[in-house]
Amino acid sequence: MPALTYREAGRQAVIAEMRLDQSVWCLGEDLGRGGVFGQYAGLEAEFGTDRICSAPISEAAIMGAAVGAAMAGARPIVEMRFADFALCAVDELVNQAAKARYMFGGQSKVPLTVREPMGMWRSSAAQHSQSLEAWYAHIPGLVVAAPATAQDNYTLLRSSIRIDDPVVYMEHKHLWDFEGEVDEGAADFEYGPEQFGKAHVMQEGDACTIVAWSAQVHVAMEAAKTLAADGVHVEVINLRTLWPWDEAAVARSIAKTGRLIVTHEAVGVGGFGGEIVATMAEKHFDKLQRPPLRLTAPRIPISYAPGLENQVRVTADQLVAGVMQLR
Amino acid sequence: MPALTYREAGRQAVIAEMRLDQSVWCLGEDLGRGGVFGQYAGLEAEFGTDRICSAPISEAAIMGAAVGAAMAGARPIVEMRFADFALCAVDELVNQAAKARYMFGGQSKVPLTVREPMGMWRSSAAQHSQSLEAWYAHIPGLVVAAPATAQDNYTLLRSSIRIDDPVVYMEHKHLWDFEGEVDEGAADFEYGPEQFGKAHVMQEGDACTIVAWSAQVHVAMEAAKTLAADGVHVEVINLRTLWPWDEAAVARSIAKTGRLIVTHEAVGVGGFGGEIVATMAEKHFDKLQRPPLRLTAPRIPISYAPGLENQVRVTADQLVAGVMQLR
Amino acid sequence: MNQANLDTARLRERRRLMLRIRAFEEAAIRAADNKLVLGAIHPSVGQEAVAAGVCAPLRKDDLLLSTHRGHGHTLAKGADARAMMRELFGREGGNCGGKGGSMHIADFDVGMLGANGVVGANINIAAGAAHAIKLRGGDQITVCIFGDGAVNRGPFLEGLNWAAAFKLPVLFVCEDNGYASTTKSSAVTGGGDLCARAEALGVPTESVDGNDVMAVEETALRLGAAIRAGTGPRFFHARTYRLLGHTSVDPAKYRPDGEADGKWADDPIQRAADLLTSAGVSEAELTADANAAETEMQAAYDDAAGAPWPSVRSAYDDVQDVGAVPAPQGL
Amino acid sequence: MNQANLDTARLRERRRLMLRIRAFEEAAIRAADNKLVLGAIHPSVGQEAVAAGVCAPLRKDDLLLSTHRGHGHTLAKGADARAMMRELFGREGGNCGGKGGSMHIADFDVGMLGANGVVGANINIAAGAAHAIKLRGGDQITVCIFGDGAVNRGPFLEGLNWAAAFKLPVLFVCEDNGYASTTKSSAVTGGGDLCARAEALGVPTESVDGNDVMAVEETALRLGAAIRAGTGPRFFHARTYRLLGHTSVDPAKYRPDGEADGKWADDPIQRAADLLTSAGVSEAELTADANAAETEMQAAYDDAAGAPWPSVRSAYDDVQDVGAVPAPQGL
Ligand SMILES: Cc1ncc(C[n+]2csc(CCOP(=O)(O)OP(=O)(O)O)c2C)c(N)n1
Ligand SMILES: Cc1ncc(C[n+]2csc(CCOP(=O)(O)OP(=O)(O)O)c2C)c(N)n1
Ligand SMILES: [Mg+2]
Ligand SMILES: [Mg+2]
Repeated sequence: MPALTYREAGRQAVIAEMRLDQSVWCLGEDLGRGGVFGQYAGLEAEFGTDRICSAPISEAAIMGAAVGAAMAGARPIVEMRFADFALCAVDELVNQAAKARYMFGGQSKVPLTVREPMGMWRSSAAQHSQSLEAWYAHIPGLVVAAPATAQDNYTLLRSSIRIDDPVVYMEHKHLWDFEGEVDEGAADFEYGPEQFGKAHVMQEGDACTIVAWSAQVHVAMEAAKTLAADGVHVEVINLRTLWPWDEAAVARSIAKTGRLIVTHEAVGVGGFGGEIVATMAEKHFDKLQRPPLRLTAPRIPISYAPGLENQVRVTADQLVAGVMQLR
Repeated sequence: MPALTYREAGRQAVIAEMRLDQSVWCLGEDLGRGGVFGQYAGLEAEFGTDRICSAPISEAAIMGAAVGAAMAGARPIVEMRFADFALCAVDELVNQAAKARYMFGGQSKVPLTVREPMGMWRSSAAQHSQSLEAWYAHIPGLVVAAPATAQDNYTLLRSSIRIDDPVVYMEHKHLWDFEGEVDEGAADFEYGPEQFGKAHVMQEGDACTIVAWSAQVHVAMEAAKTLAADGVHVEVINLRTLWPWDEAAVARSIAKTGRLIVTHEAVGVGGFGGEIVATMAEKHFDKLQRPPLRLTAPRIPISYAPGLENQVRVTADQLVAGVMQLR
Repeated sequence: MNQANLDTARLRERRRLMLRIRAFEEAAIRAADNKLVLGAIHPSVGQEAVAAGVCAPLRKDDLLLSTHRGHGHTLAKGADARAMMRELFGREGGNCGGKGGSMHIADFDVGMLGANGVVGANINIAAGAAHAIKLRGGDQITVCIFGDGAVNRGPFLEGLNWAAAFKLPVLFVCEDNGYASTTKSSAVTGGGDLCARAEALGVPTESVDGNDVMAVEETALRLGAAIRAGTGPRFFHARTYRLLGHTSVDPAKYRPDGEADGKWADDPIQRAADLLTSAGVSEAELTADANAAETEMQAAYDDAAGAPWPSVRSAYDDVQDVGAVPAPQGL
Repeated sequence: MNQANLDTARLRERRRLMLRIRAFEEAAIRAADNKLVLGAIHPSVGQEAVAAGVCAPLRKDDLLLSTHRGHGHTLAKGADARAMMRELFGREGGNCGGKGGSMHIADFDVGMLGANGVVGANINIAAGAAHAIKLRGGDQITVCIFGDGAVNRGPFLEGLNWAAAFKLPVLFVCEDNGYASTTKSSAVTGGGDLCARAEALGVPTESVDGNDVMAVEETALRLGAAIRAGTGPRFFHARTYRLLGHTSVDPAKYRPDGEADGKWADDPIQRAADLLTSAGVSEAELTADANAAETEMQAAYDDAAGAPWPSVRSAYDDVQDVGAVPAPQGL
């Protein structure tokens, strides 16, 4: 299996689906030049300017047009550049894309993949760093993915493009250059809806369950390594998708560990960690031998200066301390 | 104390603050005609068309202009008509209003009250019925209020107008005609920030704690009455505000009851109930004698037909059953 | 049949359609008064010529997007009145299974991709539908109807610019009835010339008397042909008047005294009738047409009133494929 | 001092300002290359005449809103270069305490209410700031600068319409450098005539050579006076060119070969120098001005590089009054 970057894995996923299905179509700003992070490099040359559509700065039009195109038979891949800019197109995503199928009584689906690069990227400050995955998980009609690895980005992106629902697909900006082995040869059905929503256990262990997604998975793995050196073996679950999310995998794990930490880069208050903790407390109360714990960002905006920015990061050290606290 | 409707209490709150402070200013569509729910009736006659600004259909401009005006010394009251339409102005609220003070290092505050009438109102369907309070609670910089009673609407709205932060002020459309006694004579400091964020215990009890806000408080009270007839006395907490929210009041109550139900009209997944349950599970695990329980809407859009619409309502009967389940 | 006969026949047909729209909405208003329709109803009484002139001549595979005031457009595009009435009543057999109601009326089978509860939201969606047509190489056109209030929202600029930049087959129709809810649009619309707004975005325009159904149709056909020929989007400004209130319960007291009364003289249905009378169509024929419309829509009303409610389980259908929540057990 | 002298003096002053802006940004780029500035830097090299001509003549109590490419505007409004440089370095004493960086540069003390990381977002905000002025009865004006890419976002329509509808004291300045990031704006801008867009929204316009600092200033003053007199908003289209890449790390390979080279001949600073030379200002004086700017900005660089980091605790300050979360204990 080749080692690809997270960026390249995403690029290959788009290429594969565009080759298979003429109705797949990318639209976003500066795509002709490869997109702002190079994740569309070379696509215009292969697929032409019709299918790789370089858009005006009009997030509302990009999203809205994609909704209309999806209802008229296309399968758009929308590029929002930074998840923060998608806030210029919330009506289009939440009031339109997410609800059209339902409101119209099933007359039309809205197959749409909305790529929203999210998360902190050194010194990008408050308007270019947000992680708002919890918002989208809250909205009926939407599917939400947050890939952590190159393989995730390949598999989940191919699946998302195939899924007939609007998928909010949140790549993490800090991961573009992360490398990992990618199995591109898996059978087609691997990319179908059936496989979607399954967590990956990145590391098995019995001392504590750590649930994470997106870039925070790597922080959790770092903590796990540190802890393992001390003989404490935690189980790290890469959730991969937030809606649907793999409740069974988390429940299975805490049945074993009796301890639950959920960690994410997003603000803790109203973050998706609350959903996971609450669900486990409601349905698997008896399995929890210790109070569950969220390790998440404080409810403050993200700063520009590195030292201030770091205040919203949950570090591996903090995870280690959290695990020890629950022992 | 006079009995006022929830609508009238809000109207009186605006009038009181506008009389006290020349910089308070209302902007929104159709305000000159009293607003779409009559909550601005007569204000144009008293305050003139400058201070009661009837706006074009431009939610982004309404919100954006309010942000600019707030930074330039005014205290805008923004009317969004339906909370759903505020989704046309999310950049303005979340990227601008919420972050300006922080991003600019405290050079300016953004005193802003954004009224977003929310919730189900018979057969308004998916684009006119949403309850998205959890979204705003997740955003650093924002304050979130969700009044349940006429007194709440008077006190919290006056306070919100005085607070120097952007406040998302979510009245419930179903409550406009609800009447309640309103003490308008309270001393000025009652409306200051200090009093903000305190829950009201609507009914004391020891069998179970039910936390609710907005219209769902009345459903909880109905359930409490039914239960009381059977000798089961639940404690009903009207949270009133979601950020800040009164963690201490909930903790105090579950120390007594050992049982926690959080109920809201919003979708359960990613709803604010998860935050409350998770917080109690993390910090007050030992107080919970039973698993906590959320009684909330399923993750489906809201329908037009009454029978389908009712599927997303959490009824008093369901609350009664929830309480009995935890006994 | 000579040209005059042909035009008379067509005009009579269009009047029949306008009568059907009027009768449909009058029935809907009665139903709302009788608490059989529970959601808001936005009648287009007085504006039927736009619906009839723009939408009736479209091909079935052309696409249409509409507004909260969309019954007329939907009927004119060929949707079934009974299914629509059932939708307004929230009953089984409604176009949207009772999930949408009046503000989300849609009939994808006839290319009607939906009314919209968010003012202006259909503009970008329409541009995208047209984009999909263009990508496929189809020769359909997309028609997008919106009100004069929508021109002050961002999508007006973004959607028209998008359509112009990518030369898309879309006809933007502004149904200008002078009011946005209780507000006179002119009071909050800078510049005031809506055609100038569209022209500045690179979209050629035309403005017509929107109560003259044949003028509307002639213009719509001409613009539609140009669009179908691949010359990019057009903007059609149709000047009309909303004879009733914003919703069926709005007495519209905010209008200057007498304004509406004066406008009834301009009622597009009456204007069509007057022309038909001059062309020799008898009073009896005109009355018969009106009665037929009434009868059809009263039947639709009765049908809807007697129709069953949708199965409560269906509330859980058509949310999404992946991650759909199941209906509760026992439902 | 006669008129010619006066103009020469003013031109020299404006050139000094442009030199300061250029030197500031060159220092910032060096700092970015040296990993001392970590966030993105969007240089306005080649566009300084817009900043100098529009912002320098403003009153201190006039308000200004800017974009991601806002260093020049901010300096020209009177902000302190050292505080700005510290902000770019993320250090204590930066205008925003290190919280904002280049894209959120602001100095409320001189009426500069902020750059913005969201394209076009400042347009509605500026309309609102002007609205507040009007409500108070003040005679300040608000200036809002944005790029040619911003004209395709909704706020362009919504904000200009708002300002026109309420006759607000705001000058909208489109700094048209031909590009939006890597995209040539003309490729995605319907109609193409930006003044026509503004006129259609009811905002009178003027278009000028944005590299001619005195023409810019003359126009800005004239429009500003009309606005201050209460006649409502104006739109100012300043044609210029972005001589460098979109950000300091963008080699701008997407531009046609030679395009940028040709444009250096049009460098507004050089043009000012040529005029000053013809007016008799000596080479030595011109060089001295350039050196002074360099020296000032190198000093700002050195100051910033040596400045302390902001206290980590401050990350928890200025979030909000009500519901602020405390800094962790021991921080
Ligand atoms: C974004 C948004 N803002 C406000 C509303 C509330 N609203 C519904 S219809 C309407 C007036 C629309 O006026 P216009 O576009 O002229 O259409 P008309 O009602 O005259 O047909 C308003 C303000 C809405 N539905 N969507
Ligand atoms: C809403 C939004 N979309 C996209 C971006 C990314 N972006 C930053 S600058 C820029 C180009 C802006 O072009 P223009 O307005 O012409 O200003 P210029 O950079 O030329 O000064 C883009 C697309 C953004 N910041 N905000
Ligand atoms: Mg109208
Ligand atoms: Mg530009």
